[in-house]
Amino acid sequence: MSEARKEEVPNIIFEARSITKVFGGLVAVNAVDFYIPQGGIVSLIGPNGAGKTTFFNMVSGLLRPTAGSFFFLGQDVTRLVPHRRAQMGIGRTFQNIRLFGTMSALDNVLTGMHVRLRGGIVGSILGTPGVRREEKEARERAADLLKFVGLRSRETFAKNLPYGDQRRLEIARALASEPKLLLLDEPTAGMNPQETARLTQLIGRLKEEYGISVLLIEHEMRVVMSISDWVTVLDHGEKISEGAPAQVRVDPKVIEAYLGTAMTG
Amino acid sequence: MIRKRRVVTLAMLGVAAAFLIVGCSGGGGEQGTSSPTATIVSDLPLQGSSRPQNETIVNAIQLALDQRNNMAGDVQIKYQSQDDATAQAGKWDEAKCAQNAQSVAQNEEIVGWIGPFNSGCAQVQIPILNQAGLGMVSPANTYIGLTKPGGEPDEPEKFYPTGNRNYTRVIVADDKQGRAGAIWMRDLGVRSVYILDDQETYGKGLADQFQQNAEEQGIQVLGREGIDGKASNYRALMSKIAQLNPDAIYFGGITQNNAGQLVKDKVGAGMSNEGVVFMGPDGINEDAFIDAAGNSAEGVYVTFGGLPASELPGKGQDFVQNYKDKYNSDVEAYTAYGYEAANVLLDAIDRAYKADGQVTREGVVRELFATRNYDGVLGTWSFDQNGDTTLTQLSGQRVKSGKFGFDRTIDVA
Amino acid sequence: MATTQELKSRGAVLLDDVRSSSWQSRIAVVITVALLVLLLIQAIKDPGQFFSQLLVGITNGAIIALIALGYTLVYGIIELINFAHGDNFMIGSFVGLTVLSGTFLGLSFFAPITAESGAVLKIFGVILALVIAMVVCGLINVGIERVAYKPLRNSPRLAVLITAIGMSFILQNLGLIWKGASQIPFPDLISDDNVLAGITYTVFYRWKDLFVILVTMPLLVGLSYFIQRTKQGKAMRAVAQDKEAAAMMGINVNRTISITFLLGGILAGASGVMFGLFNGTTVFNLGFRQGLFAFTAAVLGGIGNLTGAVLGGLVIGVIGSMNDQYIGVRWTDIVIFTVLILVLVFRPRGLLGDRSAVQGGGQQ
Amino acid sequence: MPVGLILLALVLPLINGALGADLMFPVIVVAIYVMLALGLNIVVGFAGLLDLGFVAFYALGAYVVGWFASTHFNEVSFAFLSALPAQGVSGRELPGIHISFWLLLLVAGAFTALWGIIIGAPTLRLRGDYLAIVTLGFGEIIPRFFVNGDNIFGYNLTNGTIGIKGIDPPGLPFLPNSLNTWRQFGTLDLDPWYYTILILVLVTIFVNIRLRDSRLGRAWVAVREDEAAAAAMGVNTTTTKLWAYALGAVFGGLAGAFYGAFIKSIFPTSFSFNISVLVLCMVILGGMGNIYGVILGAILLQGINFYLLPEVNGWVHAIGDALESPLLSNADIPKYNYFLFGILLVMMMLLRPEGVIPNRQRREELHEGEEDESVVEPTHV
Repeated sequence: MSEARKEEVPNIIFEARSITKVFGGLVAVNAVDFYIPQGGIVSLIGPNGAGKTTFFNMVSGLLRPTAGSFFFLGQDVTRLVPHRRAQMGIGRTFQNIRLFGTMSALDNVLTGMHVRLRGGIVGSILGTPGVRREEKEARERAADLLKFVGLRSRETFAKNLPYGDQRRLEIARALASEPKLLLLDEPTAGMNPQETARLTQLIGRLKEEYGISVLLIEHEMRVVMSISDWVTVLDHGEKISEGAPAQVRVDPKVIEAYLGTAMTG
Repeated sequence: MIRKRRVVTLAMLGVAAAFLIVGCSGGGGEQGTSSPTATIVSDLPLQGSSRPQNETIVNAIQLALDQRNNMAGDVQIKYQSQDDATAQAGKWDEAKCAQNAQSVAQNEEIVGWIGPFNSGCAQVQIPILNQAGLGMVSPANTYIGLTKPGGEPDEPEKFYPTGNRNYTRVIVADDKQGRAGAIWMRDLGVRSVYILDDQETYGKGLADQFQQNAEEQGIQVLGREGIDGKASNYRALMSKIAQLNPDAIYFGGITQNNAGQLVKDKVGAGMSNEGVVFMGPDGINEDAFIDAAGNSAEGVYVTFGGLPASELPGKGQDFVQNYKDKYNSDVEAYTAYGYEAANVLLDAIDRAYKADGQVTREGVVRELFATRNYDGVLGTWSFDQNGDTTLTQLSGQRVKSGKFGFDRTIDVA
Repeated sequence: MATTQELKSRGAVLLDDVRSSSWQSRIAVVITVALLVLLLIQAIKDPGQFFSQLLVGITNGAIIALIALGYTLVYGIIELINFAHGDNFMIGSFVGLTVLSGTFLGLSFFAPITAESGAVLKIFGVILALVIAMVVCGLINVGIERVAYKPLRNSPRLAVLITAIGMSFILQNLGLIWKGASQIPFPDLISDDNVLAGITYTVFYRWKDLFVILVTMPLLVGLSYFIQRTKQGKAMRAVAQDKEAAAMMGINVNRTISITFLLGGILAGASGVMFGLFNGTTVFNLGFRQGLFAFTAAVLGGIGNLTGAVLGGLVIGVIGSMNDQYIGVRWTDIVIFTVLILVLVFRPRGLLGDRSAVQGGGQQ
Repeated sequence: MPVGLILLALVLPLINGALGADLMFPVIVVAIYVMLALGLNIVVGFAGLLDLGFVAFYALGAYVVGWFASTHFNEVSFAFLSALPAQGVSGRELPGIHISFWLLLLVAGAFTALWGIIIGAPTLRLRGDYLAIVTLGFGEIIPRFFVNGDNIFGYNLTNGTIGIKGIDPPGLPFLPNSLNTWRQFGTLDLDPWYYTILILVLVTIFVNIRLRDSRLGRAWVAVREDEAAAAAMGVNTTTTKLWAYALGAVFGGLAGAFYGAFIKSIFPTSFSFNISVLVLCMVILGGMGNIYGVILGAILLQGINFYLLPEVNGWVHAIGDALESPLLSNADIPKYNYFLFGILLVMMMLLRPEGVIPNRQRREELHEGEEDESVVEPTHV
């Protein structure tokens, strides 16, 4: 099935080849093949403990796979450390929001821009015109990003923001690094239906306005089904199904896997 | 925000000013008495472990002044005691030493300086006071390089940027004490020795001198090692030394650097004090050493860079008695030297005033160096051209029944 | 779904795997082997001396091991380097000294027990000193935990560590106020004579050395029994694994942590008294250096690992004595601190390994 | 930077002169500590790395000046832009290396930065508390090395505990004779010294502020707060921390270099663990991360050390004399200063971890645990 799709979509931005992760004898992810087309929204779903977040952390580089390799923009990135992947254009959010709590919203976004800024130490100390201009532009851009995700309070400490705003700020922070691939780990977790709807819309705009590819982990099936181009289902670390949302929805293996646990969403 | 910052700034300023003003509220002299006045200062570490010793020196200086009714001949004398230790160091501190010297250098009222106690401090102070032309008399510095060649290549010149001398000391320098130790060992029939030091200026300098003299005396030096004064024990070291079968172990160092433990482990390693001589310098000539070493101290040999209170000539005995009467406590090893230093300085001021009609730093230095055949509590002695005492009598003591007992005098002339 | 906790520990394992690359371990192995060969040559040259030093090292190491256990127990359970532990050890030696003197706060309870006392009285005195010091130090440790560490359990790690340094200074200065700045002699209760006299004269092994081993062994056996077999010991292990899970299973986490501190303090007290009787002197600032050596031992063995702490202690003791013999006393400190740094840099899990010291994702 | 304070600092020598006070020396010493505290603030306050061996950089900086501006290496004779005449007091050619102090400041900064990197590079991946221990280890090894360094395979590198003496004054040899104090930096008039350290302190403050507000400053906070998230945002956590370490080391080194030249003698025993802790106390008391707080902390603690404790000692003695209590009249209060600092550390952490003048961010961070205590605390306790 996957072979067929590869032919359909020649522009692959990210590819995982038989990724395996073992934690002290426990196989968390088992020989998963996977890829994301340029500009696509791909969802990773599966019941609790399926290995989604583990897979995610391997993609962003926080974990390293036991076997297998990752390719990003045609380059092997398996052995690259997280910040190098971020430089190459992989941005992410976290399931349990990990903002820099005691930084203002704006500073959080500016930190996200870290890799795209050039200001060196000497320049910063001397306050060279180049650095100043760059700082000024960065601030403007950060403000724009905050506006884009719909956040008004710039100077509030991130930890003091309401929950939904924190989620959006995390996305803004990830966007600030100008990713080509954005990894969203359960972005709607804990949100009410209105917030969820707004966020879903936002994710859609990412693709349209910025041309960013998205890898999404989501429990909320309505979100997954409405915006995904492609859905991959993991269970017990194995890929049990993939395909267009409509296809996956009716796959008996998927239904079985979800019936075994509590079907969320 | 800006306003708040300003408040903070002001508060900081206030606090800083408060501290600084508290700090400088002392000092300052009055003028206008009929007889000429002059001020002398002492500079000793008055905090930490050497405080008891140095308080007796301050007492001794005060005693000397009281006995003269605060007069050096016709000159009225004021006395200030300075502390060159800091709380954070718990001992002398080079910054405090420099600060004291710097501050005194600018105060023209002050014409004489008694101190410092530590040779390291003297290294810092002499160059500063040399530029100020202030005469110094130290009761306790024994590092050779302060006055004569024998330390480092460009010593002592580097301490005297003006090229003139201003520093004297009433204690004999390390070369003599090291030599005394070697002579004593030779007399005891020692043929081989292992030398240890505590790696400090005093201990290492002494061990160097001892080593040189021991070789001259034909004693074989089996090894030389610096110890870490804070180690928990020296069993491994002593076990190693025991293998070499030395006749003696010499330790250049002070009690505070674990001398007691060292002796304990020496005896514990099978080298009894009867079989293997243990000798140290006056740095362990204090009861604290015997306390720390316990029974193992029995039979330890100690050299002292002068004579103990009990062996001082008649004047010295009078001083010991006077001190006891006044302060109701016993003198320590360096107390008499503090007293002698004060008297030498006061006599020099007296002579300078008589010769010049006024008291100047220059005159005091000149007269200090002109001290000849001084009949003091330490005996009769002179300053040589380097500012060193001509005394050559040192003493040897041995621990008997938990006490230091005078054993012999050693003349290194 | 992976919890944050899992994520962090997995991250830690991974980063560690990745970074302790093989060339480093190879160099470490080569250097270690070279050093061992050099030692072996010395051993063959002069076996008597070598074995004397080995025994000295083991005895010194046994005391270090007991202190190291205190570090490792506490680190295992709350991941705190209990800086004050070394100073608690010093207090232990002071308490022992006070008990032997028979006088406290000007009240004389019994005549001082000295080298001249009878054998029975000496044994009684030593046991009494050990027991009282163990109790006092245990309680001090628990008290410190309650007052200074517990309120900060959820604060950044930095804050607790700074508090621990503060407590270390407080204890050290209490020692200074209590007994003054100079070294204080312990009564010579145990003979300096050679146990092996009559068997061999080249190896020197004193009754004092034997005493250290005789006290250390039962303590180690007891501790190991406590942790492996008793309910409290099992609770300790559970809390060390995962505080939240342990709490959910009905384990009283706070009490378990207190008991851990109690155990650590007891060991510190025992080693303090032993140190005094063995070396013959004690001093107020003893804890800093001994504590650092012991911490090195704990790290070397693998912090959090009890067997590791004992092994590490012995190794550090032997490194110390071998260094004294073949390199020079004044370099011993530098050598041991270098071992500490090298272990932390190249093998943070220590020889036996347990808890990784390498940074996991985003831990404070 | 408050202009008023700078102005006051500039005219301080005049005020001192007018009052006939003797302030300059203590002020200079305090200023050295302000520099040290600001240097450590970069490491502890900004980047959140606990450095317990900061004194090592102070020592290294001092030894750079000791080595290259004294007669220590007397087997050679080399001078470069030195303020000293080529002939010494004795009229002979000056032995040793004599390089201009101003140049050595740069050398000391670079040298300590290098050491910061050497020490930091392999260790910065360690978790915070382990890093603290490694730095403590280095802080112990380096002074110990200077003590032992009089015999490194027979070579006298550091002159051991006797220390390096007779360090050259900075001096500005191109000035006319009429400005002799500035030409020579003598020991009697301290104004040139004061303005030198003042400039150094101002530069330190300036650099601190600029760094705090820079891209790097944000990265420090990010790494401090959540290393994994920072890495995922593209922050190279290792280099970021390394920079904190190296930059902190630079200011430690500069302070050391100035100190060496100012006191003219260096003794390895002065660089003890206590100094590291004292400087750490300054940073914590004042408020980690807050530049003005740290300055205040340095001034306060040195004030306590130099003035308050000896004063209190005097009072206690007076009370003791009045009550005829030998215990009080012989008390040695300053000896227990680290008792006070120990209590201070514990109290600050328990009650006001953000310091006297808190950094806004740090306050939030340090009180974080309190709010969600119930979440982590086992429920049945």
